[in-house]
Amino acid sequence: MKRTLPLILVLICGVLGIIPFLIPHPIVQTTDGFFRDIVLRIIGAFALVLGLGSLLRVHYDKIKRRQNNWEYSWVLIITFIVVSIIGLFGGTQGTGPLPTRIGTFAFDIQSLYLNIEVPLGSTMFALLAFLMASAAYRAFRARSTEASLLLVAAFFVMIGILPLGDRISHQLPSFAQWIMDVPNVAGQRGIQFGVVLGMLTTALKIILGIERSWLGGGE
Amino acid sequence: MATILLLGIFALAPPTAVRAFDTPDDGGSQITVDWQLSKDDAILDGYELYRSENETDFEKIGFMIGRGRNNIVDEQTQDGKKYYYKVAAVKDTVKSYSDLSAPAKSSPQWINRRKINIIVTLIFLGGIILYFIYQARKGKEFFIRKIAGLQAIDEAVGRATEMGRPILYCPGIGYIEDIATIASLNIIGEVAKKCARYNTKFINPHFDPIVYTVAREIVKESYSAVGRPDAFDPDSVYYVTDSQFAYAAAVDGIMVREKPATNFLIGWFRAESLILAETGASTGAIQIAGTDQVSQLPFFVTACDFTLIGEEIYAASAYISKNPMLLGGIKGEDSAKFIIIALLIVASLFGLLSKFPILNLFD
Amino acid sequence: MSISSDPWVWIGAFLTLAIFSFLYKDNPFYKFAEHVFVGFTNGYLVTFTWHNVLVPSLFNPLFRGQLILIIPFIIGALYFTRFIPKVSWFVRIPIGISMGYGVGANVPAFIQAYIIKQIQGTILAPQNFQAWHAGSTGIVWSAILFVGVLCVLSYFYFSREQKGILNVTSRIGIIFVMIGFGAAFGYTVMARVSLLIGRLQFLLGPWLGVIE
Amino acid sequence: MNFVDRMLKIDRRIIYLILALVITLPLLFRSPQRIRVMHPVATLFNAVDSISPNKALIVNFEFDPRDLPELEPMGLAILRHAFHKRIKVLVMSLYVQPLGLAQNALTAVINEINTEAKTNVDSLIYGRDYVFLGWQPPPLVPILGMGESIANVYKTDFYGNKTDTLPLMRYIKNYKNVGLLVSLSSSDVPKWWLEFAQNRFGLRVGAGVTSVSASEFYQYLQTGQFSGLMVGMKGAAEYEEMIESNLGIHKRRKASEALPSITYAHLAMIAFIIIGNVGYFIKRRQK
Repeated sequence: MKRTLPLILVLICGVLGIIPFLIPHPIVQTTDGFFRDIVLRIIGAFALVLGLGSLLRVHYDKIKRRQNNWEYSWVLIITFIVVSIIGLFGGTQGTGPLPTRIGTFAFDIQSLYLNIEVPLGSTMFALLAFLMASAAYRAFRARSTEASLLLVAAFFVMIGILPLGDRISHQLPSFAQWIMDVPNVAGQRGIQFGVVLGMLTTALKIILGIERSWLGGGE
Repeated sequence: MATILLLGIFALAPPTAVRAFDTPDDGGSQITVDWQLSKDDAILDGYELYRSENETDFEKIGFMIGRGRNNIVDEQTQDGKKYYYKVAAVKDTVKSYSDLSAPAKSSPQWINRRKINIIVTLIFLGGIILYFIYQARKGKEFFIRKIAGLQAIDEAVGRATEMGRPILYCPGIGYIEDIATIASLNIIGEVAKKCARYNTKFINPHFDPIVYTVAREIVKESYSAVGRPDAFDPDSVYYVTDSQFAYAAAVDGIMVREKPATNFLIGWFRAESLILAETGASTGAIQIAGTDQVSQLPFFVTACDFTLIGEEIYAASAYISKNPMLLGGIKGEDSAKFIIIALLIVASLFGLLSKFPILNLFD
Repeated sequence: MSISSDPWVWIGAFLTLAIFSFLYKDNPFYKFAEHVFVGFTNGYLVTFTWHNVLVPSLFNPLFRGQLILIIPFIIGALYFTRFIPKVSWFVRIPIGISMGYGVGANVPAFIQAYIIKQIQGTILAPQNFQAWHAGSTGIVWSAILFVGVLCVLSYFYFSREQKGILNVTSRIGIIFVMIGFGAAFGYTVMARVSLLIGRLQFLLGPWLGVIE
Repeated sequence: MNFVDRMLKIDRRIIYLILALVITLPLLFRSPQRIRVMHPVATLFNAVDSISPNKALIVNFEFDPRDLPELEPMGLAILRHAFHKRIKVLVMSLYVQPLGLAQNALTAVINEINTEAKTNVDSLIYGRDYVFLGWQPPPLVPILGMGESIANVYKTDFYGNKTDTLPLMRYIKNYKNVGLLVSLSSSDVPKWWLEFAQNRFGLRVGAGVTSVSASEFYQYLQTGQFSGLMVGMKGAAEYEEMIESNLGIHKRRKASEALPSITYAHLAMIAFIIIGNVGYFIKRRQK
């Protein structure tokens, strides 16, 4: 029961995912629309909240067991609570019951987003430019014919796509564009066939109940 | 103005050969009407569509249809009801009506003929894959060529043993459902067996708690499979953190402190692959990488000594684990690739030599 | 040089420098900023899940009598059994439904978009020669693309040893793969650099007022 | 330790400093760049330009702050182009994080136009000229649902109004009334629009992507699945160039301003790789 019911559900919903693409008949189309609009939408909303639950539990355990850096888990949980309160009661436009402005200093959810999440999110990945620079100096070596071919193609693209390339010679931008349009497409498409066949195999195995790792451990 | 007056006297040429038929491959309640353009099409304002259920009282439906267009779809029909249509050529107030079309009834279809090629591919592909998995389950032996990367793994472990230095195996930041992580777990087993046999120190830091628990079982099993259950050190496989950059910083620390002779970076990676590959290269260790994340492969190819590209990690894990499911899957995909190659060659011959519109088969 | 007087810009600048401090070494400022980030994104998620999803698509219709919604409500609630060890297998029901439909919808979509259409684009036929609007040279590009795709496919063919003809095609195939990776490498350098430029435009502009 | 070893063992923070300088200086001393527009961006510009009057443009904001510098200039340029041509615009996201950026970009362009507009006709009114739909998880619900009925998927818009009360939504019902969807994304989302929406409902799709995942998207341009492609800050700068030269829209061009810094950064990166390799080969020959 614990394994067969989920496997039956995966089979039914899998088939329901496939057929509306192939059968235009209104019976199939309306059930598909109904299933998406009612069932899938509500379950999806709960799935979001579940991810949140497991995150909070991990950090709560961290605090309870005083693992290293546990103090920062407090920072995470407090930020989460404060932002949720401002968001839920302040409303998406800061027009909710909770006042979200002191004089000219507005702290509605949108200003918090623009002035806290944007700096944090974008700087987190701006670090990578520095890391790439040091990797370029210390690690990217033409250690094999493949690696040297890769670096030569990279140099042409890096120069060709910029106005500098156009100034060096009018052919360079077109050559860089040609690298993207022909050899790159051949390489990516060749790899893509294999990857997609792999995904299709996995998809069919999941629907037909051959692949069961998603059931997780336990009986 | 004169020309219009002149034309007014001789009346506009009406559209001809009006045809109405049930729109194919649809869910019903649609009828397509097409016609031959009126001879005066160039100076027309456009066309109007008229519908009736009894050949006499017609009503105009839809908006003015621009000149030069000779078809329109009436989307508000009731299935099974008979409709007659006629089309009027319109110029200012002058209208000239065509003859009646034959009666037409709209009906839904069960099969969308334009999707036949998907159905054929689905049945064909599904059939091949299931055939090979069924064969594999029945224990049929499959041949898979030895992946070049596996040679590199043997040499790398040998090197670490000679130098008496540890081996670091980093499985990436994927979760248990990522195919790359599952493939990496199979390869961990193989590397752990070699470490057990040659008594080389094995270090295996993890990003995801579930993957960590599965890996610990695999490594323990590998040590006992080689007859050295006592040599298994439970601290060699451990969980670090679930934050992307903190994990990369921690693994860098191991590379610098423990100075492993060989680093394995196999699994699901994102932007942190740069940090790992760079530190490993700067410590002079032999590095073997492998991922199916195409965006990270360029960095592994330039920073590591050997890189397993995309599917090669799936083939390596199937080769190592001899698991019938994996072998069946690889064989199924291989035959599908063979068919795609054959199809490309045959279709190109058609495309080049004959007038047959081969590309329309693939719309 | 008109340094900003807006408190928010100063908070943004502090958080930016806190993250950049990771370059020197991992430190309390970086850890603090990283945990604020994770906490914030989840608070933002709760806000909009409630206001844009749960209220308009679940609670309002429920109160207006659309009782059919109770069924998905119960199925969705089963997600929470994951935290109760004894009945944690119930979580497989909602996962099975949503994953089943998602994986199912992928099958025809992958076949059409990634197999049939890609084969169509690779076939040597007159219509494909104009894909790049390059006139007659389009024939040469189509030929190169055709050979490239076949060779790359042969490189990832595992059922035969890479000997004889397969060895030749695999070596050609790896050349195409490496050019593709070189292109990806070049563009990724531009991506990483652009992100850094974006942050410096913030620090130099709105914060320090050095650039307009 | 001879010269080569010392050169290879340079502290990484010196390299960070060099990169920071190489990027900051061009930002301070701005030099105009002549931008040459290539076919992927030109195709997208023409696709947006040729949207028929009674059809709408959907702009799918699918990037979070991480990719803001590359994709926000694209969003601003596309919105300015569409509103300049009086094309009706729907804005939406599949995930929650991009919502703040979508709202920020949309209000910026709307205010820009409304401050210059004199009469009611040429100003942009919410619900008549544009609608911000917000988000509805999971992604398959809007991607497939909008093919049948947009108002049914988004029962309320981002601001909480009931969607079927908005005048624009009365004649923009589903994909049949949508001329083009442009997806600005840092992940596979543009491919989802091809797989599901284009396959099943014939929706025309254009894409603006980060340069990290760029090389993978050209194959869908070659097959004609994408009606145009913008890649990274360079793609954004090209589109900014198109709307300025073709439509005379003169607004701040953040992407174009960054090109000199990108150029010098690329030169620095190439220099790092070459120097690093020279040292590597010298040491290898010594061994």
